Amino acid sequence: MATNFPAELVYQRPESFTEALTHYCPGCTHGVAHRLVAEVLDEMGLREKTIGVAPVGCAVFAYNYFDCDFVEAAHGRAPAMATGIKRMLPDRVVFTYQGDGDLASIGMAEIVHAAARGENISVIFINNANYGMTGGQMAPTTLPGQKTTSSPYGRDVEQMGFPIRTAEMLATLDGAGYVVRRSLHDPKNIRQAKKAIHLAFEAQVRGLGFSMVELLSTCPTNWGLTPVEALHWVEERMIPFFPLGDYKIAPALEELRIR
Amino acid sequence: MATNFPAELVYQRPESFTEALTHYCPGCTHGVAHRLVAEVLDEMGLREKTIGVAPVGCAVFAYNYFDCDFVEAAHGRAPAMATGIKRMLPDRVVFTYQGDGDLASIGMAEIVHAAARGENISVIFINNANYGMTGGQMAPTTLPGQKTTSSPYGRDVEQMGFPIRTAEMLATLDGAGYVVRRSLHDPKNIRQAKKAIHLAFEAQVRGLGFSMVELLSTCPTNWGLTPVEALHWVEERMIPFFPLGDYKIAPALEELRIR
Amino acid sequence: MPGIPMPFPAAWGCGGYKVLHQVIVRKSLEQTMQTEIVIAGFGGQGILFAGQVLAYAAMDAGNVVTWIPSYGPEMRGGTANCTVIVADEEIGSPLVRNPKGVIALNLPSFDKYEPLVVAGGTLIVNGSLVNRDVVRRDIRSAIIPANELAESLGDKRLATIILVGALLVHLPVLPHEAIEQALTDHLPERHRKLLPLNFEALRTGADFVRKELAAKAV
Amino acid sequence: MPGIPMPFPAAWGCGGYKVLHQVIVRKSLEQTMQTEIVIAGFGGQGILFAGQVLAYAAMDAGNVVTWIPSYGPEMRGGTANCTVIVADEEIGSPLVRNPKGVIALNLPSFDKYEPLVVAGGTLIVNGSLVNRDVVRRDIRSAIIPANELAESLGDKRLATIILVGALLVHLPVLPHEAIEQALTDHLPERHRKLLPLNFEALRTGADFVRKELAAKAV
Amino acid sequence: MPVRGWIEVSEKYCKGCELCVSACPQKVMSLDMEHLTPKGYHPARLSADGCTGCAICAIVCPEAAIAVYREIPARRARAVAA
Amino acid sequence: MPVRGWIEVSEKYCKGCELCVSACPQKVMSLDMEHLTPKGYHPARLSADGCTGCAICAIVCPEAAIAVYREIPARRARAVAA
Amino acid sequence: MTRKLLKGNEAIAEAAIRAGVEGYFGYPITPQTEALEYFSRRMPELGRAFLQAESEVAAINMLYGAACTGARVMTSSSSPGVSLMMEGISYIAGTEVPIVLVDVMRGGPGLGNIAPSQGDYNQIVHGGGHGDYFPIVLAPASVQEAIDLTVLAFDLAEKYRSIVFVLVDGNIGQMMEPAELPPMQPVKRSNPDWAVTGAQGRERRILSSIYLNPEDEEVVNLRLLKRWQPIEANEIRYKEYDLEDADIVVTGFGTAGRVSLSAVRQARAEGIRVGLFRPVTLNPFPYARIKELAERVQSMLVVEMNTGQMLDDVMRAVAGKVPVEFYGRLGGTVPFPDEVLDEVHRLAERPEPPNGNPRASWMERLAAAEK
Amino acid sequence: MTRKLLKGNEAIAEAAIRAGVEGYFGYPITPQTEALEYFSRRMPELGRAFLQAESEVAAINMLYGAACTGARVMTSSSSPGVSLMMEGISYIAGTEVPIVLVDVMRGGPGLGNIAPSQGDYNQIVHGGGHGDYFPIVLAPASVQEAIDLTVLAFDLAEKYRSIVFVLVDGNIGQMMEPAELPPMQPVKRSNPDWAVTGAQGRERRILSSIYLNPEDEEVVNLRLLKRWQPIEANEIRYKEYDLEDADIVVTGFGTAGRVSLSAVRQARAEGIRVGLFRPVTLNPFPYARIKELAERVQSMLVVEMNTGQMLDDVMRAVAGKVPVEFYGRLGGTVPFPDEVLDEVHRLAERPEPPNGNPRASWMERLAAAEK
Ligand SMILES: Cc1ncc(C[n+]2csc(CCOP(=O)(O)OP(=O)(O)O)c2C)c(N)n1
Ligand SMILES: Cc1ncc(C[n+]2csc(CCOP(=O)(O)OP(=O)(O)O)c2C)c(N)n1
Ligand code: SF4
Ligand code: SF4
Ligand code: SF4
Ligand code: SF4
Ligand code: SF4
Ligand code: SF4
Ligand SMILES: [Mg+2]
Ligand SMILES: [Mg+2]
Repeated sequence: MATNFPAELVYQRPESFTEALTHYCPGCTHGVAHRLVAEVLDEMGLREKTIGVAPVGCAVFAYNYFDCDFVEAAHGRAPAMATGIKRMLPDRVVFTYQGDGDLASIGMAEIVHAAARGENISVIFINNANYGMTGGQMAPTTLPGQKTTSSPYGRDVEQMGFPIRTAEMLATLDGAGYVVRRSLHDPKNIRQAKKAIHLAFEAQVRGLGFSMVELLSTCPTNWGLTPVEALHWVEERMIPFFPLGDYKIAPALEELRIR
Repeated sequence: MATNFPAELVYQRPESFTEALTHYCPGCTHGVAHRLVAEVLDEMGLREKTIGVAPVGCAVFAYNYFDCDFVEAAHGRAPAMATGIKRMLPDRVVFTYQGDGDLASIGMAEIVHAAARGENISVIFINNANYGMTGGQMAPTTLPGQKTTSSPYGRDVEQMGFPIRTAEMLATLDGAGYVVRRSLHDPKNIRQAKKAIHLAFEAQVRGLGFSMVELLSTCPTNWGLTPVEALHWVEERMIPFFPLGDYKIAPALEELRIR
Repeated sequence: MPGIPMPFPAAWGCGGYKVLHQVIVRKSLEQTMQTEIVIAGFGGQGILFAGQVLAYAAMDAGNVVTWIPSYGPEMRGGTANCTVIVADEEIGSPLVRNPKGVIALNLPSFDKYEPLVVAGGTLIVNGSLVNRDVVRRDIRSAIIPANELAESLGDKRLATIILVGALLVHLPVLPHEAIEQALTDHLPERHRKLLPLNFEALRTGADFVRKELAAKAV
Repeated sequence: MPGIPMPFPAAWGCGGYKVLHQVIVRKSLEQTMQTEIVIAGFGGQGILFAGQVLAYAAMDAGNVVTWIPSYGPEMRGGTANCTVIVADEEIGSPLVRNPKGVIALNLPSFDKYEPLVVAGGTLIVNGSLVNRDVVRRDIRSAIIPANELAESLGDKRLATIILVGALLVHLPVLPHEAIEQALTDHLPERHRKLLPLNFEALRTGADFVRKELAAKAV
Repeated sequence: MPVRGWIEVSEKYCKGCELCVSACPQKVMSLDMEHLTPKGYHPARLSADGCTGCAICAIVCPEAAIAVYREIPARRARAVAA
Repeated sequence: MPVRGWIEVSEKYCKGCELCVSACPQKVMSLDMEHLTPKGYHPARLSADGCTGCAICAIVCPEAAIAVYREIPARRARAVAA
Repeated sequence: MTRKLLKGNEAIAEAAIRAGVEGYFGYPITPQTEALEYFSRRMPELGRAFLQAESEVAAINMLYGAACTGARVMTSSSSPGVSLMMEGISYIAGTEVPIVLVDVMRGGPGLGNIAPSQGDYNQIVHGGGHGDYFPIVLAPASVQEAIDLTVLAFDLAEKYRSIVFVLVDGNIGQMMEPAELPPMQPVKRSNPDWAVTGAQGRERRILSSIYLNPEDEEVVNLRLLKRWQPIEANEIRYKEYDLEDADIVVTGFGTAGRVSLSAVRQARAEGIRVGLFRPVTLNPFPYARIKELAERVQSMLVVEMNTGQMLDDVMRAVAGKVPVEFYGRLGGTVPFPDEVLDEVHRLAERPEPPNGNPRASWMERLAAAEK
Repeated sequence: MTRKLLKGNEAIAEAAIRAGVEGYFGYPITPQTEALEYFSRRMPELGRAFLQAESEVAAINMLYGAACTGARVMTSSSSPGVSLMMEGISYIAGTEVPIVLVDVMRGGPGLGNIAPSQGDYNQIVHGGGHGDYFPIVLAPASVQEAIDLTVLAFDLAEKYRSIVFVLVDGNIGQMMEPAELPPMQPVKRSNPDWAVTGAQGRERRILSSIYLNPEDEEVVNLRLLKRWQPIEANEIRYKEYDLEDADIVVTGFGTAGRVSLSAVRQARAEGIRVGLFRPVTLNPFPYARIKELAERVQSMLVVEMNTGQMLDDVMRAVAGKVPVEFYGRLGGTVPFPDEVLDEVHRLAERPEPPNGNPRASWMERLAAAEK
């Protein structure tokens, strides 16, 4: 599209991304979450001092997309691995990127203790209400009644238990410095999600303890919806159960305003 | 002591106890907690339908003292083991008895998920601010500044993290039907602890989901105090950090009054 | 099944595998027959199902059969293929390096399998998605505009079945009727109405090849 | 230590165990000497510490030595004992079935170890806590009212050291001076003021036995 | 006059921890320093008059070593006897 | 007159998910059904006038496939040129 | 009964259901997930217990608890998940309660990949958990065997109060073959006299793996060992193909065995006197039979989808009597029959002297081939 | 330097500190806790990282992360705790980062007890985690060896990017012996070219154990195997006592080796020509040397504190050349020298024909003795 007026670039692919094409399904908001992290690393100038920890889950190949050092953790153990790295290299920035199966199911002990320890790491937590990678089984975040490949008759809370509101739970821990929930279902919420990610890294840089941003995210493939329908499902089904909000904000962060 | 007036027995060793002498250190309130459970089993007539799950910790031999069926779990996994039993025998009463290292450290994932599932079991949780059995190491409940054999300079919350208030945390879960904290440091509190244990079993019998009674308990041996001093330490040091109270009470239980 | 019975009381038995040791005696070679078919392309082309249809048909015809999928290193949207082996005695390897028949549904599969088909074997290619000819002369082959044919039948998902129809002309391991029966029995309920179209697809593929053969014969 | 040096560059080395294979040639039997001492009783009697004192003394005297505790199945308040072996070459088993010397601090230990002491060995018993005599005649033995003696010295925790003093009369594996030095070096800071008393306890024990011996000699 | 009661401490179970001694509101308990249980502890005992049978000692005892008896008030005693 | 802008969609990255199409407040985007990317998707494109360079499409794009340009207001453009 | 075309993972699940499994506890992991998903559909239908645990650690401990009630219970997983179960497995062994565990092996170590592998042989057969214990290990090579051995697994587990592993590689789990399912068995709780069920009208029961007194623990260890003796005597299973007149024995389990079968047939067609020995029980391992074979053949070839884990056991059985050679594919790759055939050709052409280190010579051949 | 009387567990910790360990992550468990407690005192003093993890699962994964930075790091645990580490161990092996892990074995299986045992031999030596990997395993038999081998462990781990286990039984951990500590080494971060430290001024680095393409994973598996070859060639360690003219070889590691030494000496005093072979590296295992010995002696006796786990490896080395006998104590019991001596007497009196199943004949003797 040719133009004849003077123009400036207002958005381009973040520098903290590599050139690799993601393996995510079309329209999966894992990609949006990645992009926001990369933008924040760009804006804060952290790429060269950041070490990422990838989970086992759809984001297992996250390390292919970020142009920073990365390790790949065992399923659920990213917070422990990040702890090991951070203790050896306290002046580096360490973040984990984890799904809801990874963080809230098998990795529950590790995330609770990282938060309780006030471990100075940042956690990007993708809540997509199922196990994406293994083909859509029930996750701790699967909504009551939701059908998945391992709750084929819908999640029966009597038998399979209630979904876990992770952010609310971790916010009860003294070590948690910044714990919020955001959503990726529309531009406004995406912008707020990015601010939250910025604050999470900010909290880490300032040594304010454990920070986590829970992001409501889509899984069009396993939900059996189009990408756009999936965004609506987040808004209509997930947000009522997982209210967006700030669950723990260290006082030192409250003053901070991110544009 | 001979008497010459007509008299009645107002207290005796509960029937749900075996004849075995405990291996607990003199004055350790693990024994009190045991006694309360046994009394409740007696009063509710549950001995013959109850299956206990012993932890790894000082209470590892709990099964020697209760005259009911018992299994011995792996460290921290008592809630999972209890789940397996309860799912096979839904009409039996299943309880775990766990220490703070067992439940809140290594067993964190299992307890959170048992609570989230609303698993219909009762948990007696002994918070004694350290790992008694292995010789007094730091537990997730060790108070800030408290010296233990693995925090010899006192618990430095910056390095070793903050103590976890388990009852408060689990109360955030929808599956939790009854979650309270009580203390064993004086007769009044012991009585309240017993009522709580009664309600916990009551919750289970009525199918109201996961129930847990956190009990502040002494470890005179590893605290380096006499049994009586240890009671004061609970009152003066532990209760301020771990406030006693009801953190989650299913509505169906609220009406219930236990004498 | 011959074998030594389990050494414990019947109370323990529940109809299971009680054989201790089994000695299998080989058939003479002339008696044996084994046909391997690979269907390869990318996910979403109905490849796994087409293979299963072959397998059902073979089973119902009294054959020994294996069906095995293999996924490329990419988890989704990547390559997908399956191997079906039809035989008349216990099948050894469920995968072979040099199959007797290959249906290649896209260019990467065509490139990969053309050199692998066993000499004298058959290669059927979806011409709609490749841009070159078959090079080998020691195999039977056909390039079939399956997508176009399928769309002309009214549903582009029929491409793979068209190619199956074509394959069976060169590699007559099973009669069309068997395939039709398998489709009848196993087409998922929600696709039931497509059954007649599937039959037609089979014929379309077969006819395409027969016409080509006839043309060559001329 | 003889041996083949590690096959990798010095940069890797950090003073560690670089020996690949080692061939140990036995001393002739006349040259070897090994003494095993068991101290047994229940927890809180200072048993482990007394053993360590023997071990320190032996080490400082240039001997090879091992000290090993063993706990009963009860974790606390239960039995406690330790074995000290003093030798002049690499020690094999740190535990022996038939020790040369035993100090038994309570009845269960007395019952357990009396039959186990090697013929010609020494058994020292805390008479304050047992109610019977030594039966065996093929060993040297002494029953010593150690608690009473200790209390008369002013501290009942000295009982075990008294018995050590007694043992060394019959089993002179180390001179008193060596024990005194070890006590001086290793008594925990908070018990420092008890050092002279400990020395006296050693002597008390020894004197008790010597007197008994003298009495018998008469 | 307050209710009268008494307690029995089992020598098998008592570990001499003194929790009962310190909890007894009547301060009528003490350890028996003259005596050792089979496990080697000085057991608790009722060492003065004034026990009310309130069972507080039993409530705090970690070893369930105490049995508590209480006088049956005259009226009820009669009823029971009847 | 509103600000003018335009976008560039990378054929390498775009997966034709339509999130941008549905998010564009000006409704000036659509998938190019005539065309397949190397990975086999119909890519998004600017298909009508009226792009304001608001970058909302880029904000929702999971593949970071969109670059957005915006007209420099005349005054600033002059300043820049100077 | 008619045969159905069944996928290995689902066939195992349905076989377990028909064998009367009352409880399944598991966690999703490729390439085993179809089994879990199948149970999630069928168990609630039948009013039996299905629970997706929060992790494999939880799953094995739920299973432990469930097994303590005397019910028929099982789990399934794949390599990394099975590693997480090692503590629980050791506890179950020490407590002497029966369980069935299906391991659908994938490429490793670590996260590896989801392709079929046999890299868990040692972990499963030789004790990946701490302490001494002796699990029964069954290795099916087809969907029908997977069904039959799953049913057998429950019988053996209960008969010997033992852990029984069904060890399959991803191929067996993913493959479809016609197979016959056993008839549906009624769920019958055998109420064994050790099960904890509530001490109603009987002495209480305790199930535990703690024996603080080493002498007591030694008794338990010996009991486990003694229980193993009749298993070794009575439960060894294997299949032999064309071995009557064989000079060369190829041996491999599961998929490696099947691949070898194709190679053996081809070699026979070429007139080479070769046969296949396929162990069905990996534990107890058919030592004696391999020893017998070693007395009468000229060489052996072990084929595995790992670096030669079963090889060590074969060598122990052969005890230097004939040369043993090894061929392996690693990390999720599956050999084609022609690769095995090449090895058979080599052996047929120049039988080598007894080979003390087949793994090393295999690697030499690999290195030579690379050049 | 002067010798000090040191407890095994603490000596290991101090040795590691002097070898420059920068990070320790662990979880309390008897009989290893003294090491953790020692680190908790010393590491903060030195400004190095000590962290009590929430579990062994967390500890091994913290260690994994820490090792990825290229720092010298270690953990220690005991049997049940080590079982929980199996997944992490397999990941570390697959990622090829160096770690040191001390296992102070206790009686098992399950919760078992806290007495010394050697029941984890197979788990540690033959792969308790999933997939193919090859850890180096060092087995000290004295406090001095525990010190020396701990220091060596770090060197080997870094040299070969390998997991190194220091495998001790509870006796070695609890025992005090005079020993010499190495001088304090300065902490030097070697900054290896694979470590993740932040991509400052260089290409980013990735450490992972996933190789989704089986062919890639096969390359990794082969790399691990090839790396193992020089280790097998250069790192085998053992000690020999009185073997020059021996007719009987007793072999055992750790405490079992020491106990055997006493028996051997006694037997020598009685004029029996017997010697001791004590493996110091259990992996790589001294196969070749045992094979050599088997050529020239009349019989072998394997002594272990388990049901004969190393026995299998010895038998593979001996390959039927001489009779092998076994003597084991189980579940936390430690043999006395006289028990081993009895076995030596038996062997000296009537050497038996090669024994294909030493475990079975040992059990027969046990059964006979019981009667
Ligand atoms: C120990 C272990 N258990 C199970 C698996 C299989 N597995 C891989 S990813 C995954 C779940 C991923 O779900 P989630 O964390 O929600 O991530 P998503 O794919 O939804 O982003 C599971 C169970 C594994 N790799 N390792
Ligand atoms: C897997 C495992 N890790 C560690 C241990 C060692 N261990 C036994 S008990 C215990 C802690 C017990 O503390 P807690 O649960 O607080 O119980 P307490 O003794 O204080 O009542 C530990 C770490 C073990 N047995 N198993
Ligand atoms: S499976 Fe779901 S979460 Fe995973 S990439 Fe696809 S849409 Fe995203
Ligand atoms: S160690 Fe502490 S918790 Fe354990 S029995 Fe003794 S006092 Fe109680
Ligand atoms: S019953 Fe009451 S008054 Fe009597 S001894 Fe006990 S506490 Fe004291
Ligand atoms: S509280 Fe119980 S155990 Fe303690 S002294 Fe009193 S009676 Fe004895
Ligand atoms: S920049 Fe704004 S107006 Fe232009 S295409 Fe994107 S969303 Fe539409
Ligand atoms: S949002 Fe991105 S990937 Fe999706 S269609 Fe638009 S440009 Fe393509
Ligand atoms: Mg998810
Ligand atoms: Mg505790």
